[in-house]
Amino acid sequence: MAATVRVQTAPFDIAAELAALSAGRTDIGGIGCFVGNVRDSAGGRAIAAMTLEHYPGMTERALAAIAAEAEQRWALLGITLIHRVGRLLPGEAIVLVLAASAHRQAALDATAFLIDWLKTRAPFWKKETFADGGEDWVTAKDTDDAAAARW
Amino acid sequence: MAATVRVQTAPFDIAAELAALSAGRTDIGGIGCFVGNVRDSAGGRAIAAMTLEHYPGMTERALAAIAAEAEQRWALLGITLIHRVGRLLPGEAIVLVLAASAHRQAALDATAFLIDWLKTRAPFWKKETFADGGEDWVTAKDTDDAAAARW
Amino acid sequence: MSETAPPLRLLYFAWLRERVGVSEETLALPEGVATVGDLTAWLRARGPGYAAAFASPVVRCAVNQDFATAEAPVAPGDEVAFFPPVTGG
Amino acid sequence: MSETAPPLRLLYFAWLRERVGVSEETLALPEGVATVGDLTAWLRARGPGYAAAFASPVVRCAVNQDFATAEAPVAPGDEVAFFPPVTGG
Repeated sequence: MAATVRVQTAPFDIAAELAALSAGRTDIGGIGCFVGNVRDSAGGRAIAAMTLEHYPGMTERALAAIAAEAEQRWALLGITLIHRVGRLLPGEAIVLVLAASAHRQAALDATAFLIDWLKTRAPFWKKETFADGGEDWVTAKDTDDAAAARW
Repeated sequence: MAATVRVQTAPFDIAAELAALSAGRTDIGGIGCFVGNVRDSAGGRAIAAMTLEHYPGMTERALAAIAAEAEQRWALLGITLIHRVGRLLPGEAIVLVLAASAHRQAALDATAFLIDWLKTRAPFWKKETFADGGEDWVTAKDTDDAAAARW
Repeated sequence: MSETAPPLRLLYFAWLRERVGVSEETLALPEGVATVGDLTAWLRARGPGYAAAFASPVVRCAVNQDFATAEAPVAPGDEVAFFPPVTGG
Repeated sequence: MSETAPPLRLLYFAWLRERVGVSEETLALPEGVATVGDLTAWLRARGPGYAAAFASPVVRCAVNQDFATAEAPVAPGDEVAFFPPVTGG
Protein backbone atom coordinates (compact mmCIF):
# COMPACT_ATOMS: atom_id res chain seq x y z
CA MET A 1 0.00 0.00 0.00
CA ALA A 2 1.36 3.40 -0.96
CA ALA A 3 0.93 6.20 1.54
CA THR A 4 0.79 9.77 0.27
CA VAL A 5 2.68 12.08 2.62
CA ARG A 6 3.10 15.76 1.88
CA VAL A 7 4.13 19.04 3.54
CA GLN A 8 3.08 22.14 1.64
CA THR A 9 2.29 25.84 2.00
CA ALA A 10 -0.58 25.73 -0.52
CA PRO A 11 -4.15 24.75 0.44
CA PHE A 12 -5.06 21.13 -0.24
CA ASP A 13 -7.98 19.97 -2.37
CA ILE A 14 -9.85 17.36 -0.35
CA ALA A 15 -11.98 16.17 -3.26
CA ALA A 16 -8.86 15.67 -5.41
CA GLU A 17 -7.11 13.79 -2.58
CA LEU A 18 -10.14 11.53 -2.03
CA ALA A 19 -10.36 10.92 -5.76
CA ALA A 20 -6.64 10.07 -5.94
CA LEU A 21 -6.98 7.66 -3.01
CA SER A 22 -9.91 5.76 -4.50
CA ALA A 23 -9.35 6.21 -8.25
CA GLY A 24 -10.17 3.01 -10.11
CA ARG A 25 -10.61 1.06 -6.88
CA THR A 26 -13.68 -0.99 -6.08
CA ASP A 27 -12.32 -2.76 -2.99
CA ILE A 28 -12.66 0.23 -0.62
CA GLY A 29 -15.66 0.02 1.70
CA GLY A 30 -14.99 3.13 3.73
CA ILE A 31 -12.74 6.16 3.92
CA GLY A 32 -12.18 7.94 7.21
CA CYS A 33 -11.15 11.56 7.03
CA PHE A 34 -10.08 14.30 9.39
CA VAL A 35 -9.58 17.96 8.51
CA GLY A 36 -7.99 20.25 11.09
CA ASN A 37 -8.70 23.97 10.84
CA VAL A 38 -7.17 27.12 12.37
CA ARG A 39 -9.51 28.41 15.09
CA ASP A 40 -10.15 32.08 15.77
CA SER A 41 -9.29 32.02 19.47
CA ALA A 42 -7.11 30.25 22.01
CA GLY A 43 -7.73 30.46 25.74
CA GLY A 44 -10.25 33.24 25.12
CA ARG A 45 -7.72 35.38 23.19
CA ALA A 46 -8.56 36.27 19.58
CA ILE A 47 -6.16 34.89 16.99
CA ALA A 48 -5.17 36.82 13.85
CA ALA A 49 -2.96 34.15 12.30
CA MET A 50 -1.11 30.90 12.90
CA THR A 51 2.41 30.24 11.62
CA LEU A 52 3.59 26.67 11.24
CA GLU A 53 7.26 25.73 11.24
CA HIS A 54 8.60 22.23 10.61
CA TYR A 55 11.80 20.23 10.27
CA PRO A 56 12.20 19.54 6.55
CA GLY A 57 13.38 16.00 5.94
CA MET A 58 12.54 14.70 9.39
CA THR A 59 8.88 15.70 8.93
CA GLU A 60 8.42 13.55 5.84
CA ARG A 61 10.25 10.66 7.56
CA ALA A 62 8.05 11.00 10.65
CA LEU A 63 4.83 11.12 8.61
CA ALA A 64 5.90 8.08 6.59
CA ALA A 65 6.73 6.21 9.83
CA ILE A 66 3.32 7.08 11.31
CA ALA A 67 1.60 5.87 8.12
CA ALA A 68 3.66 2.65 8.21
CA GLU A 69 2.64 2.07 11.83
CA ALA A 70 -1.04 2.46 10.88
CA GLU A 71 -0.57 -0.07 8.07
CA GLN A 72 0.86 -2.53 10.59
CA ARG A 73 -2.15 -2.14 12.86
CA TRP A 74 -5.06 -2.10 10.38
CA ALA A 75 -5.81 -3.63 6.97
CA LEU A 76 -5.66 -0.39 5.00
CA LEU A 77 -5.98 0.24 1.28
CA GLY A 78 -4.63 3.79 1.29
CA ILE A 79 -3.40 6.61 3.53
CA THR A 80 -3.04 10.32 2.81
CA LEU A 81 -1.33 12.71 5.24
CA ILE A 82 -0.99 16.35 4.20
CA HIS A 83 0.18 19.08 6.57
CA ARG A 84 0.45 22.73 5.69
CA VAL A 85 3.20 25.04 6.90
CA GLY A 86 3.72 28.80 6.80
CA ARG A 87 1.23 31.50 7.74
CA LEU A 88 -2.45 30.50 7.93
CA LEU A 89 -5.58 32.45 8.83
CA PRO A 90 -8.50 31.37 11.05
CA GLY A 91 -10.84 29.12 9.10
CA GLU A 92 -8.05 27.72 6.91
CA ALA A 93 -7.39 23.98 6.90
CA ILE A 94 -4.02 22.91 8.35
CA VAL A 95 -4.01 19.16 8.14
CA LEU A 96 -5.72 16.38 6.18
CA VAL A 97 -5.82 12.70 7.14
CA LEU A 98 -7.43 10.04 4.94
CA ALA A 99 -7.50 6.30 5.64
CA ALA A 100 -9.21 3.82 3.32
CA SER A 101 -10.12 0.24 4.16
CA ALA A 102 -12.50 -2.52 3.10
CA HIS A 103 -14.27 -1.98 6.42
CA ARG A 104 -15.42 1.18 8.17
CA GLN A 105 -14.12 0.43 11.64
CA ALA A 106 -10.54 0.07 10.42
CA ALA A 107 -10.86 3.28 8.38
CA LEU A 108 -12.24 5.25 11.34
CA ASP A 109 -9.81 3.86 13.91
CA ALA A 110 -6.82 4.44 11.63
CA THR A 111 -7.94 8.03 10.99
CA ALA A 112 -8.09 8.78 14.73
CA PHE A 113 -4.75 7.03 15.29
CA LEU A 114 -3.04 8.96 12.46
CA ILE A 115 -4.08 12.40 13.71
CA ASP A 116 -3.27 11.50 17.35
CA TRP A 117 0.22 10.33 16.44
CA LEU A 118 0.79 13.14 13.98
CA LYS A 119 0.11 15.62 16.79
CA THR A 120 2.72 14.09 19.08
CA ARG A 121 5.32 12.54 16.77
CA ALA A 122 5.77 14.79 13.76
CA PRO A 123 8.07 17.84 14.03
CA PHE A 124 5.67 20.76 13.52
CA TRP A 125 5.45 23.83 15.73
CA LYS A 126 2.70 26.43 15.78
CA LYS A 127 3.07 30.08 16.65
CA GLU A 128 -0.10 32.05 17.32
CA THR A 129 -0.30 35.73 16.37
CA PHE A 130 -3.00 37.32 18.48
CA ALA A 131 -5.38 40.05 17.37
CA ASP A 132 -3.84 42.32 20.04
CA GLY A 133 -0.48 42.05 18.30
CA GLY A 134 1.18 39.62 20.69
CA GLU A 135 2.47 36.25 19.60
CA ASP A 136 3.43 33.04 21.28
CA TRP A 137 4.42 29.47 20.55
CA VAL A 138 1.67 26.95 21.21
CA THR A 139 2.43 24.71 24.18
CA ALA A 140 2.09 20.94 23.78
CA LYS A 141 -0.99 19.53 25.49
CA ASP A 142 -1.03 16.67 27.98
CA THR A 143 -4.36 15.65 26.42
CA ASP A 144 -2.59 15.12 23.08
CA ASP A 145 -0.03 12.85 24.74
CA ALA A 146 -2.84 10.94 26.44
CA ALA A 147 -4.71 10.60 23.13
CA ALA A 148 -1.60 9.28 21.37
CA ALA A 149 -0.84 6.88 24.21
CA ARG A 150 -4.25 5.18 23.83
CA TRP A 151 -3.07 3.36 20.71
CA MET B 1 -26.80 23.91 15.33
CA ALA B 2 -28.35 23.03 11.99
CA ALA B 3 -27.88 19.49 10.75
CA THR B 4 -27.97 18.86 7.01
CA VAL B 5 -29.78 15.60 6.28
CA ARG B 6 -30.43 14.42 2.75
CA VAL B 7 -31.47 11.32 0.79
CA GLN B 8 -30.71 11.49 -2.91
CA THR B 9 -30.05 9.40 -6.00
CA ALA B 10 -27.37 11.78 -7.35
CA PRO B 11 -23.70 11.57 -6.30
CA PHE B 12 -22.68 13.99 -3.56
CA ASP B 13 -19.88 16.53 -3.80
CA ILE B 14 -17.75 16.15 -0.67
CA ALA B 15 -15.80 19.36 -1.20
CA ALA B 16 -19.04 21.32 -1.58
CA GLU B 17 -20.50 19.72 1.55
CA LEU B 18 -17.34 20.47 3.56
CA ALA B 19 -17.37 24.04 2.27
CA ALA B 20 -21.05 24.45 3.19
CA LEU B 21 -20.40 23.09 6.68
CA SER B 22 -17.50 25.42 7.40
CA ALA B 23 -18.36 28.47 5.23
CA GLY B 24 -17.54 31.69 7.03
CA ARG B 25 -16.79 29.84 10.28
CA THR B 26 -13.58 30.29 12.23
CA ASP B 27 -14.63 28.41 15.37
CA ILE B 28 -14.24 24.91 13.90
CA GLY B 29 -11.07 23.11 14.99
CA GLY B 30 -11.73 19.79 13.31
CA ILE B 31 -14.08 18.04 10.93
CA GLY B 32 -14.48 14.28 11.04
CA CYS B 33 -15.66 12.61 7.88
CA PHE B 34 -16.68 9.17 6.71
CA VAL B 35 -17.39 8.11 3.14
CA GLY B 36 -18.90 4.68 2.52
CA ASN B 37 -18.36 3.09 -0.90
CA VAL B 38 -19.91 0.16 -2.77
CA ARG B 39 -17.45 -2.74 -2.76
CA ASP B 40 -16.92 -5.11 -5.65
CA SER B 41 -17.50 -8.32 -3.72
CA ALA B 42 -19.41 -9.77 -0.79
CA GLY B 43 -18.53 -13.09 0.80
CA GLY B 44 -16.17 -13.81 -2.10
CA ARG B 45 -18.92 -13.29 -4.71
CA ALA B 46 -18.40 -10.53 -7.31
CA ILE B 47 -20.93 -7.71 -7.19
CA ALA B 48 -22.20 -5.98 -10.33
CA ALA B 49 -24.42 -3.41 -8.61
CA MET B 50 -26.09 -2.42 -5.34
CA THR B 51 -29.65 -1.13 -5.15
CA LEU B 52 -30.71 0.91 -2.13
CA GLU B 53 -34.32 1.21 -1.05
CA HIS B 54 -35.53 3.42 1.78
CA TYR B 55 -38.67 4.56 3.61
CA PRO B 56 -39.32 8.12 2.43
CA GLY B 57 -40.39 10.32 5.29
CA MET B 58 -39.23 8.01 8.05
CA THR B 59 -35.66 8.08 6.67
CA GLU B 60 -35.34 11.84 7.02
CA ARG B 61 -36.89 11.69 10.52
CA ALA B 62 -34.51 8.92 11.55
CA LEU B 63 -31.45 10.78 10.21
CA ALA B 64 -32.53 13.98 11.96
CA ALA B 65 -33.04 12.04 15.22
CA ILE B 66 -29.57 10.48 14.93
CA ALA B 67 -28.04 13.91 14.31
CA ALA B 68 -29.95 15.33 17.30
CA GLU B 69 -28.63 12.51 19.49
CA ALA B 70 -25.05 13.29 18.41
CA GLU B 71 -25.61 16.97 19.27
CA GLN B 72 -26.75 15.92 22.75
CA ARG B 73 -23.60 13.89 23.29
CA TRP B 74 -20.89 16.15 21.84
CA ALA B 75 -20.33 19.88 21.45
CA LEU B 76 -20.75 20.00 17.68
CA LEU B 77 -20.75 22.95 15.30
CA GLY B 78 -22.26 21.15 12.32
CA ILE B 79 -23.42 17.75 11.04
CA THR B 80 -24.01 16.55 7.48
CA LEU B 81 -25.63 13.18 6.73
CA ILE B 82 -26.21 12.28 3.08
CA HIS B 83 -27.32 8.84 1.94
CA ARG B 84 -27.81 7.80 -1.65
CA VAL B 85 -30.57 5.47 -2.85
CA GLY B 86 -31.25 3.70 -6.12
CA ARG B 87 -28.80 1.67 -8.21
CA LEU B 88 -25.09 2.17 -7.52
CA LEU B 89 -22.00 0.56 -9.01
CA PRO B 90 -18.88 -0.72 -7.22
CA GLY B 91 -16.59 2.19 -6.39
CA GLU B 92 -19.47 4.66 -6.04
CA ALA B 93 -19.96 6.47 -2.72
CA ILE B 94 -23.17 5.58 -0.85
CA VAL B 95 -23.01 7.62 2.33
CA LEU B 96 -21.34 10.76 3.66
CA VAL B 97 -21.02 11.72 7.32
CA LEU B 98 -19.45 15.01 8.45
CA ALA B 99 -19.18 16.24 12.04
CA ALA B 100 -17.53 19.56 12.95
CA SER B 101 -16.41 20.62 16.40
CA ALA B 102 -14.02 23.01 18.10
CA HIS B 103 -12.01 19.92 19.13
CA ARG B 104 -10.88 16.92 17.15
CA GLN B 105 -11.89 14.20 19.59
CA ALA B 106 -15.54 15.29 19.56
CA ALA B 107 -15.50 15.50 15.76
CA LEU B 108 -13.98 12.01 15.38
CA ASP B 109 -16.16 10.34 18.02
CA ALA B 110 -19.33 11.92 16.62
CA THR B 111 -18.41 10.75 13.11
CA ALA B 112 -18.02 7.14 14.27
CA PHE B 113 -21.24 7.37 16.30
CA LEU B 114 -23.22 8.81 13.38
CA ILE B 115 -22.25 6.07 10.93
CA ASP B 116 -22.75 3.32 13.53
CA TRP B 117 -26.25 4.53 14.39
CA LEU B 118 -27.12 5.26 10.77
CA LYS B 119 -26.34 1.64 9.93
CA THR B 120 -28.72 0.27 12.56
CA ARG B 121 -31.42 2.95 12.98
CA ALA B 122 -32.17 4.44 9.59
CA PRO B 123 -34.57 2.59 7.24
CA PHE B 124 -32.35 1.72 4.28
CA TRP B 125 -32.10 -1.69 2.67
CA LYS B 126 -29.47 -2.90 0.24
CA LYS B 127 -29.93 -5.45 -2.50
CA GLU B 128 -26.82 -6.86 -4.13
CA THR B 129 -26.84 -7.83 -7.79
CA PHE B 130 -24.06 -10.33 -8.37
CA ALA B 131 -21.90 -10.60 -11.46
CA ASP B 132 -23.34 -14.10 -12.01
CA GLY B 133 -26.81 -12.60 -12.37
CA GLY B 134 -28.20 -13.55 -8.97
CA GLU B 135 -29.38 -11.00 -6.48
CA ASP B 136 -30.07 -10.94 -2.79
CA TRP B 137 -30.95 -8.59 0.04
CA VAL B 138 -28.06 -7.83 2.35
CA THR B 139 -28.49 -9.35 5.81
CA ALA B 140 -28.04 -7.13 8.85
CA LYS B 141 -24.77 -7.79 10.69
CA ASP B 142 -24.40 -8.54 14.39
CA THR B 143 -21.17 -6.54 14.27
CA ASP B 144 -23.17 -3.46 13.23
CA ASP B 145 -25.49 -3.89 16.21
CA ALA B 146 -22.48 -4.31 18.48
CA ALA B 147 -20.84 -1.19 17.03
CA ALA B 148 -24.03 0.85 17.53
CA ALA B 149 -24.46 -0.47 21.09
CA ARG B 150 -21.01 0.85 22.12
CA TRP B 151 -22.33 4.39 22.27
CA MET C 1 -65.09 0.60 15.62
CA SER C 2 -67.07 3.17 13.58
CA GLU C 3 -67.34 2.51 9.84
CA THR C 4 -66.19 6.09 9.19
CA ALA C 5 -62.91 5.56 11.07
CA PRO C 6 -59.91 6.37 8.85
CA PRO C 7 -58.17 3.32 7.34
CA LEU C 8 -54.79 1.91 8.23
CA ARG C 9 -52.03 2.56 5.73
CA LEU C 10 -49.70 -0.42 5.44
CA LEU C 11 -46.25 -0.22 3.86
CA TYR C 12 -43.85 -3.05 3.00
CA PHE C 13 -40.15 -2.71 2.21
CA ALA C 14 -37.34 -4.84 0.77
CA TRP C 15 -38.02 -8.59 0.78
CA LEU C 16 -41.27 -8.12 2.73
CA ARG C 17 -42.54 -6.02 -0.16
CA GLU C 18 -41.43 -8.69 -2.64
CA ARG C 19 -43.14 -11.50 -0.70
CA VAL C 20 -46.37 -9.60 -0.01
CA GLY C 21 -46.43 -8.44 -3.62
CA VAL C 22 -47.41 -4.80 -2.98
CA SER C 23 -45.51 -1.88 -1.54
CA GLU C 24 -48.53 -0.22 0.00
CA GLU C 25 -52.21 -0.88 0.80
CA THR C 26 -54.97 0.66 2.90
CA LEU C 27 -57.53 -1.26 4.91
CA ALA C 28 -59.95 -0.73 7.76
CA LEU C 29 -58.51 -1.73 11.13
CA PRO C 30 -59.60 -5.40 11.43
CA GLU C 31 -61.84 -6.50 14.30
CA GLY C 32 -59.84 -7.51 17.34
CA VAL C 33 -56.58 -5.89 16.17
CA ALA C 34 -55.22 -3.51 18.82
CA THR C 35 -51.44 -3.97 18.59
CA VAL C 36 -48.68 -4.53 16.04
CA GLY C 37 -48.60 -8.18 17.15
CA ASP C 38 -52.33 -8.56 16.50
CA LEU C 39 -51.93 -6.98 13.08
CA THR C 40 -49.02 -9.26 12.19
CA ALA C 41 -51.04 -12.35 13.16
CA TRP C 42 -54.02 -11.10 11.13
CA LEU C 43 -51.83 -10.41 8.07
CA ARG C 44 -50.07 -13.79 8.31
CA ALA C 45 -53.46 -15.51 7.86
CA ARG C 46 -54.30 -13.41 4.85
CA GLY C 47 -52.58 -15.47 2.14
CA PRO C 48 -49.42 -17.36 1.20
CA GLY C 49 -47.45 -14.20 0.27
CA TYR C 50 -48.20 -12.64 3.64
CA ALA C 51 -47.53 -15.93 5.43
CA ALA C 52 -44.12 -16.13 3.72
CA ALA C 53 -43.33 -12.49 4.53
CA PHE C 54 -44.28 -12.73 8.19
CA ALA C 55 -42.83 -16.20 8.76
CA SER C 56 -39.46 -14.62 9.45
CA PRO C 57 -38.75 -13.83 13.09
CA VAL C 58 -36.67 -10.79 12.12
CA VAL C 59 -39.52 -8.68 10.70
CA ARG C 60 -39.36 -5.11 12.05
CA CYS C 61 -42.15 -2.56 12.30
CA ALA C 62 -42.66 1.18 12.47
CA VAL C 63 -45.91 2.88 13.49
CA ASN C 64 -46.26 6.42 12.17
CA GLN C 65 -42.55 6.32 11.20
CA ASP C 66 -41.22 5.38 14.64
CA PHE C 67 -39.78 1.93 15.30
CA ALA C 68 -42.39 -0.10 17.21
CA THR C 69 -42.51 -3.45 19.03
CA ALA C 70 -45.23 -6.13 18.85
CA GLU C 71 -46.86 -4.58 21.92
CA ALA C 72 -47.24 -1.13 20.33
CA PRO C 73 -50.88 -0.03 19.85
CA VAL C 74 -52.34 0.32 16.36
CA ALA C 75 -55.27 2.70 15.74
CA PRO C 76 -57.32 3.81 12.73
CA GLY C 77 -55.40 6.30 10.61
CA ASP C 78 -51.99 4.92 11.57
CA GLU C 79 -49.22 4.35 9.03
CA VAL C 80 -47.77 0.92 9.81
CA ALA C 81 -44.65 -0.25 7.97
CA PHE C 82 -43.07 -3.71 7.96
CA PHE C 83 -39.51 -4.36 6.84
CA PRO C 84 -36.37 -6.43 7.45
CA PRO C 85 -33.58 -5.23 9.78
CA VAL C 86 -32.04 -2.16 8.18
CA THR C 87 -28.81 -2.43 6.16
CA GLY C 88 -27.89 1.08 5.07
CA GLY C 89 -24.65 2.99 5.40
CA MET D 1 39.23 13.08 17.67
CA SER D 2 40.90 13.65 14.30
CA GLU D 3 40.88 17.22 12.99
CA THR D 4 39.59 15.93 9.66
CA ALA D 5 36.46 14.38 11.27
CA PRO D 6 33.27 15.75 9.69
CA PRO D 7 31.54 18.48 11.73
CA LEU D 8 28.31 18.25 13.65
CA ARG D 9 25.35 19.97 12.04
CA LEU D 10 23.14 21.60 14.68
CA LEU D 11 19.57 22.72 13.99
CA TYR D 12 17.23 24.73 16.21
CA PHE D 13 13.48 25.10 15.81
CA ALA D 14 10.66 27.27 17.17
CA TRP D 15 11.51 29.12 20.38
CA LEU D 16 14.87 27.36 20.68
CA ARG D 17 15.81 28.90 17.36
CA GLU D 18 14.64 32.31 18.56
CA ARG D 19 16.61 32.08 21.83
CA VAL D 20 19.80 30.68 20.28
CA GLY D 21 19.54 33.26 17.48
CA VAL D 22 20.41 30.96 14.56
CA SER D 23 18.51 28.18 12.86
CA GLU D 24 21.56 26.16 11.94
CA GLU D 25 25.29 25.95 12.63
CA THR D 26 28.13 23.52 12.12
CA LEU D 27 30.93 22.80 14.59
CA ALA D 28 33.52 20.19 15.34
CA LEU D 29 32.39 17.69 17.95
CA PRO D 30 33.65 19.29 21.22
CA GLU D 31 36.14 17.47 23.43
CA GLY D 32 34.41 15.22 25.94
CA VAL D 33 31.03 15.26 24.19
CA ALA D 34 29.77 11.74 23.52
CA THR D 35 26.01 11.99 24.06
CA VAL D 36 23.09 14.36 23.51
CA GLY D 37 23.23 15.18 27.24
CA ASP D 38 26.92 16.09 26.97
CA LEU D 39 26.20 18.27 23.96
CA THR D 40 23.33 20.04 25.71
CA ALA D 41 25.54 20.82 28.72
CA TRP D 42 28.31 22.09 26.43
CA LEU D 43 25.88 24.33 24.50
CA ARG D 44 24.29 25.69 27.69
CA ALA D 45 27.69 27.06 28.73
CA ARG D 46 28.21 28.70 25.35
CA GLY D 47 26.40 31.99 25.95
CA PRO D 48 23.26 33.59 27.38
CA GLY D 49 21.08 32.76 24.33
CA TYR D 50 22.03 29.09 24.56
CA ALA D 51 21.62 29.14 28.33
CA ALA D 52 18.11 30.56 27.92
CA ALA D 53 17.22 28.03 25.22
CA PHE D 54 18.49 25.01 27.13
CA ALA D 55 17.22 26.16 30.54
CA SER D 56 13.83 24.62 29.76
CA PRO D 57 13.37 21.02 30.90
CA VAL D 58 11.10 20.29 27.92
CA VAL D 59 13.75 20.60 25.18
CA ARG D 60 13.53 17.68 22.75
CA CYS D 61 16.23 16.32 20.45
CA ALA D 62 16.59 14.36 17.24
CA VAL D 63 19.82 12.78 16.03
CA ASN D 64 19.92 12.21 12.28
CA GLN D 65 16.17 12.94 12.15
CA ASP D 66 15.14 10.36 14.74
CA PHE D 67 13.89 11.40 18.17
CA ALA D 68 16.72 10.87 20.69
CA THR D 69 17.11 10.93 24.47
CA ALA D 70 19.92 12.54 26.53
CA GLU D 71 21.69 9.18 26.57
CA ALA D 72 21.83 8.88 22.78
CA PRO D 73 25.37 8.92 21.31
CA VAL D 74 26.57 11.85 19.18
CA ALA D 75 29.32 11.36 16.59
CA PRO D 76 31.09 13.52 14.00
CA GLY D 77 28.91 14.04 10.94
CA ASP D 78 25.65 13.74 12.87
CA GLU D 79 22.73 16.10 12.32
CA VAL D 80 21.49 17.05 15.79
CA ALA D 81 18.28 19.08 16.14
CA PHE D 82 16.86 20.71 19.26
CA PHE D 83 13.24 21.85 19.54
CA PRO D 84 10.25 22.18 21.87
CA PRO D 85 7.61 19.44 22.15
CA VAL D 86 5.80 19.26 18.83
CA THR D 87 2.46 21.01 18.32
CA GLY D 88 1.30 20.21 14.79
CA GLY D 89 -1.97 18.85 13.53
